[in-house]
Amino acid sequence: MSTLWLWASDACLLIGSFLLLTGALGFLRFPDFYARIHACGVTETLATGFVLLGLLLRSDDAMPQVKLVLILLFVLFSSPTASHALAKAAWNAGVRPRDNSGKRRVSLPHTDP
Amino acid sequence: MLSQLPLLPVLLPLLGAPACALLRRPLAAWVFSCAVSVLALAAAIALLAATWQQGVLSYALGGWAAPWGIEYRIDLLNALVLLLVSAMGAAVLLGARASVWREIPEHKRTLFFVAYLLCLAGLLGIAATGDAFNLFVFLEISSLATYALVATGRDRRALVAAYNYLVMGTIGATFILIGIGFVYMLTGTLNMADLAQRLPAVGQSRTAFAAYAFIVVGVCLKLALFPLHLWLPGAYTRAPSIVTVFLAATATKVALYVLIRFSFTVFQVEYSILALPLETVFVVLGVVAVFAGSLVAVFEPDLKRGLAYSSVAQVGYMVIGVGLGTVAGLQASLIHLFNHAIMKGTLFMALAAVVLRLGGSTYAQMQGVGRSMPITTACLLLGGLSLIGVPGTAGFISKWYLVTAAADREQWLLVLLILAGSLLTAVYIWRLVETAYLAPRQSPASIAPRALEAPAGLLAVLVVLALANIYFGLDTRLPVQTAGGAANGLLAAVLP
Amino acid sequence: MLCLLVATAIALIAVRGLLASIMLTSVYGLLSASFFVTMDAVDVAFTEAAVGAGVSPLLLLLTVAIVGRREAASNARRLVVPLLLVTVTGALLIIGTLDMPSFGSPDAPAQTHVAPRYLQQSGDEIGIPNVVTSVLASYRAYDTLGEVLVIFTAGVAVLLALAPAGQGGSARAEPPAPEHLAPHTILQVVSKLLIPFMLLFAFYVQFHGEYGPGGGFQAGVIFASGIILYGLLYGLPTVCRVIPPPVVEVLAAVGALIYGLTGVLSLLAGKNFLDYSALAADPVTGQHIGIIAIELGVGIAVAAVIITIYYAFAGRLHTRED
Amino acid sequence: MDVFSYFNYWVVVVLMMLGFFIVIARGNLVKKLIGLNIFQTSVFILYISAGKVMGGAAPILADGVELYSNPLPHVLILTAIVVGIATTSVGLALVVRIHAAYGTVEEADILEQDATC
Amino acid sequence: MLSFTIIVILLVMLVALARAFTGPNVFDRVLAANLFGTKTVLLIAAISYLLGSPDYLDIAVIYALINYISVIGVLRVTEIRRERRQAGAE
Repeated sequence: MSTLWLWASDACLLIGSFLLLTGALGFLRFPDFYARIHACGVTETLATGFVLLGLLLRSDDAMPQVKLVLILLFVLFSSPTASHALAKAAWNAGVRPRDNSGKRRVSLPHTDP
Repeated sequence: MLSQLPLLPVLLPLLGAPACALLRRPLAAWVFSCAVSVLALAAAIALLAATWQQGVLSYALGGWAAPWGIEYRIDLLNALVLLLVSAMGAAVLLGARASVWREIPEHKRTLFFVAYLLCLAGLLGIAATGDAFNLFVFLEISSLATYALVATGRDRRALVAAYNYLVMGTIGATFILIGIGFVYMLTGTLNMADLAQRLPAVGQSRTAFAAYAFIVVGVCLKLALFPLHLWLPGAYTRAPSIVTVFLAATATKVALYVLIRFSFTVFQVEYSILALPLETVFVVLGVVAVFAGSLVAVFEPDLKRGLAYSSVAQVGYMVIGVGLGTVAGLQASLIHLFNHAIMKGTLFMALAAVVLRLGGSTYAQMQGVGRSMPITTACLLLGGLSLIGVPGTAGFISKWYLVTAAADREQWLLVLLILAGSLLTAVYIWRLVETAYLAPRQSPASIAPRALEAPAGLLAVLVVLALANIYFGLDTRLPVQTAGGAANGLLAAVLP
Repeated sequence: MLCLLVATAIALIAVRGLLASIMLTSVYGLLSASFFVTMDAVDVAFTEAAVGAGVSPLLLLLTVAIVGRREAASNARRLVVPLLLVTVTGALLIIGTLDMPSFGSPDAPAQTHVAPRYLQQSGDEIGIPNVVTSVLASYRAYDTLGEVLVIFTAGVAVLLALAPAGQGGSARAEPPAPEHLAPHTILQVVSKLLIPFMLLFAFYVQFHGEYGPGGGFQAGVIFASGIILYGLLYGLPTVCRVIPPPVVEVLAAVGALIYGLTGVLSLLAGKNFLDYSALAADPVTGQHIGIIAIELGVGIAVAAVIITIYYAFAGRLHTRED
Repeated sequence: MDVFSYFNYWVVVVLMMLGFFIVIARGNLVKKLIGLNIFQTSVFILYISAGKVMGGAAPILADGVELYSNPLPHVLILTAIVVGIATTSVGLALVVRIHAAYGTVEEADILEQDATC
Repeated sequence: MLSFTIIVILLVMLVALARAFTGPNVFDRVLAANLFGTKTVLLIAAISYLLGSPDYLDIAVIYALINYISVIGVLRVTEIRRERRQAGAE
């Protein structure tokens, strides 16, 4: 494995870690559910991609690479789908976005604590 | 085939269960399970004979020698418990048909027999294995099957009883698992014989102490020793009659076997009895169990529930025997184990007949039952007398040996307490006599006038069981000699 | 990692409401599985991931869907006795740990007595690289037979408890009122893409167990999970049409029997029960055949039982409202 | 090192007791089973910790690796996990039945109903 | 770099746990559990490289599968409950 690959891998991991951290920050601090799902959904897919890519660049066997690609594909498929389903379910259950002051902007048909 | 003998009593019901699940017709399932359990009984009898002739039999499962593979190790004690469990399992099953058809809805009957076979296989597996972890696995098979069987009771309280039993039983099993884990960390082996060799070197460590404590507490939960008995009355009362017969005759007995096996074979007597105050603990708990159980039984309005509490009391007697820590005490304990299985089998079997005909087992419902169901009531009474320990019955033999063992250790107070316990038993059995024969029949019209006697299949088994009470009260060779041999075998290594 | 576990457990005590508890249970399963990975217990991590984070939260969810997710406030009076009990037990455990061989030491008895033989000789005696599989499927094969029967018992027990009347003991649910499935197009499409992949992966795990982590049990769980996913999205009646409940129930028994009969076969060949070396002229080949056969039995039994349990619960979910 | 060597076990003990506490202190039947789950899983962690060898590799034979972790606890725990899920599923089935029969899954409510009838 | 990534992932897991605990509603918890799951996938993958044994990647695959299934499971179950409640109300 050449140093160049290792550097590239490190860079990918670094970017991935950064994205993970920002995502977590958003997940922790954003005011309502939809903002939070946005924070994780977007960063998660990208960060996962970068971290897995970083790992991919580190390996030199075929089998782990194949598995990593599989995981990557799977995450690329399932993660947005799950986010979509979640947001939709939340909307159907009557969770509504809030404005900046944290108040509910849309009146609720019925609440689901 | 002879070399495979140690395996057969367990293997037959173990593989019979999934095969039985393939049968769709309940009747076929019943016939099949009867055949399987009778074959298992035959194997167990042959095994006991072989153990008498050849001493300890060892069987390496998978062909791997002992500490690496799992071993079945059959000595007299194992063979005795195997015989007892398979005999009761077969007997109960043979007499089960009418009662099961009455109490279990049709679509559940096949599964009921599958669960019964699994439970039987689990109990036999516990009694046969020489591997600590394998014991845990079979314990779980039998426990899970038991929870399911208890939950098939018609009353909704059966569900709650089964749930409570499940939670307590699982805590017990997990405690045993923790104990086995500790022992494994200390010695690196799971085979009981190997453990017995390697434990003395580390026997004084605190880890070994904790391991033993956890195993004892876990087993006592299964055994329903006094403060840990809370699951038993509910489970016995609410379970279908047949399940109660089977559990009362086998489950606690196997738990007692496990207690004895771990105390005397694995952890060795000097560690379990002499070095620790466990002797006192067992004896005291046993005595408390005898009195608490009997007292509740005296005031209980439902005979089935009363007998369940009486089981708590009888477990107390057995544990006293263990706590004495002598060959005689252990022998008494094992004899009582054997005899109590027979008497409780008789009593609950008779109650199954009563419930079948009268729909319940409260004293109020049973008024005048002696006239409408004479044979059943006679058997019930015989079991009761045996429970008290009247001379000529099996119960007398076990009480006699227990009292002698206590007298040997010169524990006169204990002797007195044991006798007083019998007196309490006499009180609730007298109550039964009063209800069955002396009380006027409550309302003759409400009970069907004729043909109240239990169906022939059930009655035949019941009579055989009741006669067994008398037979083993007169001809005591089988239980006494086997128990004596087993007790000697357990203690020979450690007592001078 | 361990501290995270403790945090989760404490959160579990503090949190009220069953759904939240289940989420935390799932997290707990994932965490303990990650911990198993760092402890080199790859196979265990595999199983714990599939069971602790997958199947058992799913079953809990189904139950909660039936019984509701409210949880009453616990009574303060009732806390004293449990606290006491827990403290005593915990103290006993701590005492127990004091004389233990220290963590990770290669000289501990557990590492020096029985285990070395597995590591040193299983390569020659069994001939497969994954020692966990050799021990599981050959040295301690009888335990594994017990394990299969435990799960079979669980299937029987669940059916015995939940089987609706009048259907010959099987968990068949009558088709419920048409479900409102329309809004799930995206999920259905994506899942349809993923499910075949999952089932394929289950087969990979089944047959790769000799070389890497995996084996019959894990494969069975994954396979069943795939079916459950299908059932969740397309409704119980659909999945029951694809895989009828009576067939699954028969398969559960057949799986257990395959295992048992493999043992009986070696018994008939004159060796001890489950001694696979009787199955072929060359003992090592015999071991191979035996292990493949029993792993197949395990896989079938486990998958069938888990699907059966799912059917039983889901059937309740749909039929209770009458 | 000496403190650390037991730290692992102690954490496991704490976990076990947390699970055990949930089992006996909570009145909700489902929550009890969750506690039981935690309790059992913690015991699994105890076993697995016991099998760890510092510097060892996963017990999958490979060339050039000398030190492996102990495979035996892994096998035992695989079995125990199965036992755990089996118990959980049976328990849950009972809970479902109890809910159908009593309309509640709180221990206190059930006791009350049984006392009155 | 690998260990740095692992530490970051553990940190994120902690955040997710905090969110799972505080809620406030079911969906936040589901989201947290989902996040937790995907982070576990990455964690296992990273650990497998740190320890140099690519066998562990199988476990990561399982996690990805299970995680997806459990999210769908939670959603369907909450939905079924709601449908039934509505059906009961009508």
